[in-house]
Amino acid sequence: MDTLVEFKHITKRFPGIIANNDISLKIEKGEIFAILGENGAGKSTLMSMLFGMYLPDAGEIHVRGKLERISSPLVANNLNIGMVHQHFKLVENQTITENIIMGIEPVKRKLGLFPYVDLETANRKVKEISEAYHLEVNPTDVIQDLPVSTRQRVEILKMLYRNAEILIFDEPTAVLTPQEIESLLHIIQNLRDNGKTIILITHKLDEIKKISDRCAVLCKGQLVGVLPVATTSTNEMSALMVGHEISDTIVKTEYRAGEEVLKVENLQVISNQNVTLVDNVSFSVHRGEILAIAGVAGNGQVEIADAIAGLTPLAQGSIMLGGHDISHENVRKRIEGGIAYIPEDRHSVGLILDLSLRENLCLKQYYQQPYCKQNGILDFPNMEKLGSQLISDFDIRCSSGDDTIVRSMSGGNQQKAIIAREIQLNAKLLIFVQPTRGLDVGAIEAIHQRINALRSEGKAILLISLELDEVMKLADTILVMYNGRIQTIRKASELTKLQVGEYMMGVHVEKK
Amino acid sequence: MNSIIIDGLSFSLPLFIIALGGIYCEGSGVINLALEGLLGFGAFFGGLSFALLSATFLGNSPSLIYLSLFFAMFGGALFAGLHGLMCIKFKANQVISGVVINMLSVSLTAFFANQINASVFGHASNKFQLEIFPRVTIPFISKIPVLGAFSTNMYTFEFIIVIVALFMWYLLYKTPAGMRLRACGDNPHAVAASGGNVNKIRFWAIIASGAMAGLGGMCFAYSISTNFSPSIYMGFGYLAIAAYIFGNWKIGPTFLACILFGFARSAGYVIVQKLQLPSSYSDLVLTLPYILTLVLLIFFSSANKPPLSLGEIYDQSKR
Amino acid sequence: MLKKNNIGKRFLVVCCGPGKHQVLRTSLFCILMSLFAGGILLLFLGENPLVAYKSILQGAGILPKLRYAGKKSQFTDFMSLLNYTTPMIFAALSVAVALTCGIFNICVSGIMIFSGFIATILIGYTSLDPVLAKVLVVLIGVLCGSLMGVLIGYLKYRFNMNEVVVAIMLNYIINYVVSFFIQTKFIDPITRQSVSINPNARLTLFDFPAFGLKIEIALMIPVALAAVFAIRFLMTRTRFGFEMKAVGLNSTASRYAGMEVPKIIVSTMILSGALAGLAGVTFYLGSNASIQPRVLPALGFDAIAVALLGNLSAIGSMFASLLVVIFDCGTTYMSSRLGVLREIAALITSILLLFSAIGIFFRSLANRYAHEIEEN
Amino acid sequence: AGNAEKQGSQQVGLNIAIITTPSGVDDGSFNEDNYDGILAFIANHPEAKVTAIREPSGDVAMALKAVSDVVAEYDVLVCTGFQFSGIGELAKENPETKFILVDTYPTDKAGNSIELPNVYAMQFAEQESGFFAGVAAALETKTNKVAVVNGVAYPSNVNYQYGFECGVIYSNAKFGTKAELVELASQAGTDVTGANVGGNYVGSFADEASGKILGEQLLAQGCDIIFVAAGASGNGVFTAAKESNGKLKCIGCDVDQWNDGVYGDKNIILSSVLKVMSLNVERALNKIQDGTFKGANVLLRADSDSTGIVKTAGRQQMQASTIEKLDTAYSLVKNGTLVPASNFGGFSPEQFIVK
Ligand SMILES: Nc1ncnc2c1ncn2[C@@H]1O[C@H](COP(=O)(O)OP(=O)(O)OP(=O)(O)O)[C@@H](O)[C@H]1O
Ligand SMILES: Nc1ncnc2c1ncn2[C@@H]1O[C@H](COP(=O)(O)OP(=O)(O)OP(=O)(O)O)[C@@H](O)[C@H]1O
Ligand SMILES: [Mg+2]
Ligand SMILES: [Mg+2]
Repeated sequence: MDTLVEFKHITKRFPGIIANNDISLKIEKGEIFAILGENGAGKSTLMSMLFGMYLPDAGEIHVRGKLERISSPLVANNLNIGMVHQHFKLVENQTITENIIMGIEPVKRKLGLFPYVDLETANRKVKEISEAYHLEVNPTDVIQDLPVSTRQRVEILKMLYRNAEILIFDEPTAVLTPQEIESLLHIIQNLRDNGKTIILITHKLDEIKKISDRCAVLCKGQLVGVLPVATTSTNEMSALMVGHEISDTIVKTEYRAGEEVLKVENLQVISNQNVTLVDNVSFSVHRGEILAIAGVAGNGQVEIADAIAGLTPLAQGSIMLGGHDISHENVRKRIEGGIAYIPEDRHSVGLILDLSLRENLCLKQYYQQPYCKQNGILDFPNMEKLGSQLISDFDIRCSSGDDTIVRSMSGGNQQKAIIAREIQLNAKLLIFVQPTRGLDVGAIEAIHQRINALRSEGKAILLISLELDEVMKLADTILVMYNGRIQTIRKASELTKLQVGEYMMGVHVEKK
Repeated sequence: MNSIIIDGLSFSLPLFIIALGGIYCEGSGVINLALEGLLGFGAFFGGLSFALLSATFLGNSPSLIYLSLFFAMFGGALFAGLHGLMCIKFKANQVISGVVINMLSVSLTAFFANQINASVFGHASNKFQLEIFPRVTIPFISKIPVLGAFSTNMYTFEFIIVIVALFMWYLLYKTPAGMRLRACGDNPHAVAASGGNVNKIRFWAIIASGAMAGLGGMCFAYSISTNFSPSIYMGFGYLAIAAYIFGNWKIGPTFLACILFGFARSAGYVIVQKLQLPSSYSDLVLTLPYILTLVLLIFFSSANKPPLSLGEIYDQSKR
Repeated sequence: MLKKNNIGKRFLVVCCGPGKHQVLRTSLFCILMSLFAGGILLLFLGENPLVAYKSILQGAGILPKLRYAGKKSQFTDFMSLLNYTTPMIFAALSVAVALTCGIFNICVSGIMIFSGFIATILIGYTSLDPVLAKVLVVLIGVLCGSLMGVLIGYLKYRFNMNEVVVAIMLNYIINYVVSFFIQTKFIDPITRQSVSINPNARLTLFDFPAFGLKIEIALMIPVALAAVFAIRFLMTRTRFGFEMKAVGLNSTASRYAGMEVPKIIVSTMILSGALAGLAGVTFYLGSNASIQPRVLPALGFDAIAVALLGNLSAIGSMFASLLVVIFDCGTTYMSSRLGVLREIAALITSILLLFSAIGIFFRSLANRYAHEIEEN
Repeated sequence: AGNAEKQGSQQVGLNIAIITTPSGVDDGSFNEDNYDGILAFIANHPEAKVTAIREPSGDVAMALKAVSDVVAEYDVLVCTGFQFSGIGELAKENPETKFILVDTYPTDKAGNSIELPNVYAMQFAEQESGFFAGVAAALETKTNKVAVVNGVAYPSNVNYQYGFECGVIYSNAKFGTKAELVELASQAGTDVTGANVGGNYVGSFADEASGKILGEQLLAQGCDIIFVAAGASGNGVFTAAKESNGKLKCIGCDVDQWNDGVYGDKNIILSSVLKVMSLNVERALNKIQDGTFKGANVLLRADSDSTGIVKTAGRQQMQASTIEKLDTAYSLVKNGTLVPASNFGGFSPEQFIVK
């Protein structure tokens, strides 16, 4: 096989950090090459340079044996390099087709004079490609109406439409269901078999194991090794990645249902556009119980969480917390009543990115003793105390202590900060939505341990996750949502992973 | 009734083209509070070119009038370049930049008008005298009642504005450039990832907005006072901002908003005339379009959706 | 490559680079740069910039003039400077407070006229006891301003009305309506403005005789200074200040954290409005004593730029107010002494704001150079 | 412009400043006329010099501040405009400085008019100028409909309006013209005493857009000559006239407004009525120069050639017969036979007696 892409001594610095340090790598034509590493190890940065989003500070990138200066995504396009970004780069108020064709719009001329974008042809072509690769989408849908998984598909289609030969996937599976992941992996293999070269960034070792040929491990900006996947175990990989071995099991005490903490009855949520998002949902969570809500993204799970936390008004139904009706209380009352909430979107909901870490850690308590005196004046020493305590207790890594501006922290550490804040509220009920999204194995493990410990302490936990593994590993009770309705609610021990996946796809409709 | 339509249109259309400039700029994600300054600078530049050219070789040819519109667009675009430089190159806060541009425009045009009049024409003055703008009545259509008023005694610039506006509409909604421009206002990172140069697109959007504001400003200068003077800064730029926010950053509704302003204004004058209120009530009449807007906004605002990334400074490395 | 402009870079790093008081140093740097640019402009016009700047300072009472009119001295000029600074401080604080919470208040001018007018007709034409009258004027200013603030805040959160548009509309409406009442009821045919108010109600002791001079004593300057420190305290040290900042940066997250965003927005607008109201009464019943119909005070718009020049901080706003008002007050004298157009001063002020708007750029540039220099 | 060093003795020449607000000495109008007076004086006394100072806000308090900022620097301050009425107190404190006040009389702290030994304050009998405009309009109209447009019903504007109306009445009675005054009820003015004075008032001196609409409305009523005394709002009327295709002509006021009326190779200015400020400013400066200056508040009339109408060929487009008749009227006004109505003259235009 011949080398398609070669990184030679690539170094990239960001203010205060070396994201990539002297990395040399060869990627062969026609392989699936995985890149593995902790959060912030430098994976995205390395690939962004191949795609022309940044220029390296030092080193060279050779493509097809030729030294290239990839100064913009346009150059990368011309080199037939495509990338699916970790954070979707989609225009919300345009259609799928418009997003896909951006930059290479097919143009026709009216009256032989006025050029215009030929959307008809484009729509047809998008439809064709989406069918060919089993990534069904409706080309004229507007992005803002689409669930996350469809958006992911659009991102992939964008690359396929461009006919790229070198395909970079940056954490493409983070938001997909097992079935979708399965089919995506299948597609990736197909692409490889059709002669494309694939670079896959993921935190999920089993995915790597399943499809990739070789795998590079990055650690703190440095390349620690390139391994043939077939002959390396996942344990070896993760050990290399974090520097020590990680156990994949948790010690779970036996489930003994305590008293009822949360009781949701006949909950109905209706969106601004008058769409029923959550329909007639009832369940309850007890002390020492982890109730997991599984479901494909966009089936009403998040709205349930928002409704419980008071961020979305109820159309119907009631929510009882510890036997007390909180259906119409405001957010703060509910927090004080004992609800902690780790929201799905840490950037725009969970954190105020431009405030300091300390202020974010106090975000839900700043107004109370001892952080605020009776007369409304903040007590900074006490806030600092809380900040530094949480930073050390939860091992939050930040460059300048509790003064760090949260925006500059990595996603994993941002997530830790939220979890630290919510746990320290000492609430009766904790709602976790996608607590490990986009985190590396080490971080995920730590969070799982935390959740388990909270359960042992007798907290009631509502876990909403798209990661079926996570649901299976942690849940005592599993509730599957489909189309805003409860598909099933059962003891975890009575369900297999496969069954849950099927419920999520709406396959079984349980008769009541 | 006819006079409401005739006067209303001659006010609405320049306002509309200025607002359209705002839509271009804000559609690409850059806040534009500078419209007032841009229209003033455009009118200054147009007035200056008119004065210089008529004093030298062109004499009183009518083509000069149209040429001055072109220069006004150029002047507006030029000054908008400063806004672009501030917002894009220097990553200044866009609101601040707009406010500063407005202040700068007022002091710069006053200063230069004085200096140039004194040194070139030997007569210090802060004005440039213009010609009256030609008006036409379309022969047959104008006979039809009500509808006819829309084609009676119109300034020819009204046609120019309509043509420019149609072209700009086509550019924004039909061409690749327009699509990318709108995408920049929504998610600039998406544009960058597909190989577009966000800063360049935004810069040209700002330039275009300056040109349109300049055109509108010049039309006001012609139709209201037939000269350029500091009284061009009457707040019409702010009114245009209100119009496109009212129009939800969309061209069609913004057009209706401008028509509403213009007609409410001219209807006000007719109403006092009919009611025979004394002139001191003209102050109250002038509030009519603004009150009407406020009231209408109460009903229409809940659907208001500015471009998603409006006001965000584009930084490639920010995620 | 680094070697070549090393000195320039080092200079920039010293001026705006990381370290103590970076923001302040950058502001000073921008001020110097704009004075420099203005100096070049003056040189082009054949004037000595140093003389021009000196005469501005003389006109504003910072430096002594060559000679003084009867009953005037540098001291009276300085007191007059303070008198004109007072409303500017209030107005700049009003803008800064609102913007901290993410609201762009360009209605300051309108609120100023409104409160000034109401105070004028309710108190200005009575012959109440001076102390009582002044206190009432201040209270009315605060009250009227807060009312307008509530209106804007309410329209914003209840109907999602864009505050910029609302403010533009309100500016026009207030301006015309007040003008209507002045023209029909309160006009002074000689000055063509509203009839001058009774000195009892005036917040400035005008032509106050002392030391053989006639001094303008701005009674509100202590209040303005107190307001600066109170606002600073409020914004940096209190619960409400924290909430304002949080809502301004991310209202979704603030709601999630249990803050009542509408309440905070309306409260902020009450505060901002009250400050604008104070600016109105100190302007129309302080430094001035009557209202010009159909004219929105330019001060309300200048305040936006001033607040931004002061980095939206209270203390910054205070110094920025002083700086801009010095330029304002010194212009006539400069124009008289040098015989240059007064537009020059306005131009220099605009350049100053231009530079301060890109202060953030200088700062990040300096940060980058600092890194480069460190690494080499 | 030079450095304004205050001169110790008069031999070196007067150091003069002109303070204007809000437009400058090159406004082609009111302020410029005053400035021209100063320049004429300097032409005869080259050792004297003048500095022009502008106060842009137009607010009375700011105007006063501008004067007090520079009062110590000059021998003579020429203050043009009603905004400067408040300088009384300041003038008292600076008895060495001479003030020439145009269009207003000084007031004391309480706002009452006062006379001061170092202030020469002039106002003009606007009704006389208005009268000439009325006569000219009545003689020149072809549609027999004429109108006057004013800014706000302040005394000076009402004087112009009343004078104009008297002129029309006079011409109809004496010269057999049939001119009719057009007044839009919706634009009637309310004067400072609250009385309805009729006329056509824009409601502002700075609203060109409204001025234009008013002009168009009057045109629609059939007017072919409008006397415009409305400040910048008047520009709007001029625009309406320019766009009327020669149907509408205007009579300017205060100064010769011929230049404002140019469009293409035509002009809409029929003529302009004058307040002769330049001449009076020059006269006052001459008195200061030769030491005969005395402070006073004066009302200037035709008897000192301080009011009038432009008759210079090439600056107006009246018929020769009109000019002849105007000369007759002028001499009657000058010798006091004809006294046009004015705002506070004790009688209204209806009560005007044609002698
Ligand atoms: N735009 C940026 N500005 C400053 N520093 C950055 C930027 N992008 C990345 N970095 C730094 O580079 C390092 C590598 O970041 P990168 O995004 O490549 O990590 P990653 O391996 O993709 O992590 P993750 O698994 O979380 O996606 C980070 O630790 C961060 O400190
Ligand atoms: N604007 C920024 N300035 C400085 N560093 C940044 C910036 N944005 C990101 N980084 C750095 O990038 C690194 C990776 O961040 P990134 O957001 O990719 O994390 P993540 O784990 O992928 O989280 P998420 O999935 O939520 O994005 C972090 O170490 C952070 O320091
Ligand atoms: Mg990454
Ligand atoms: Mg990540």
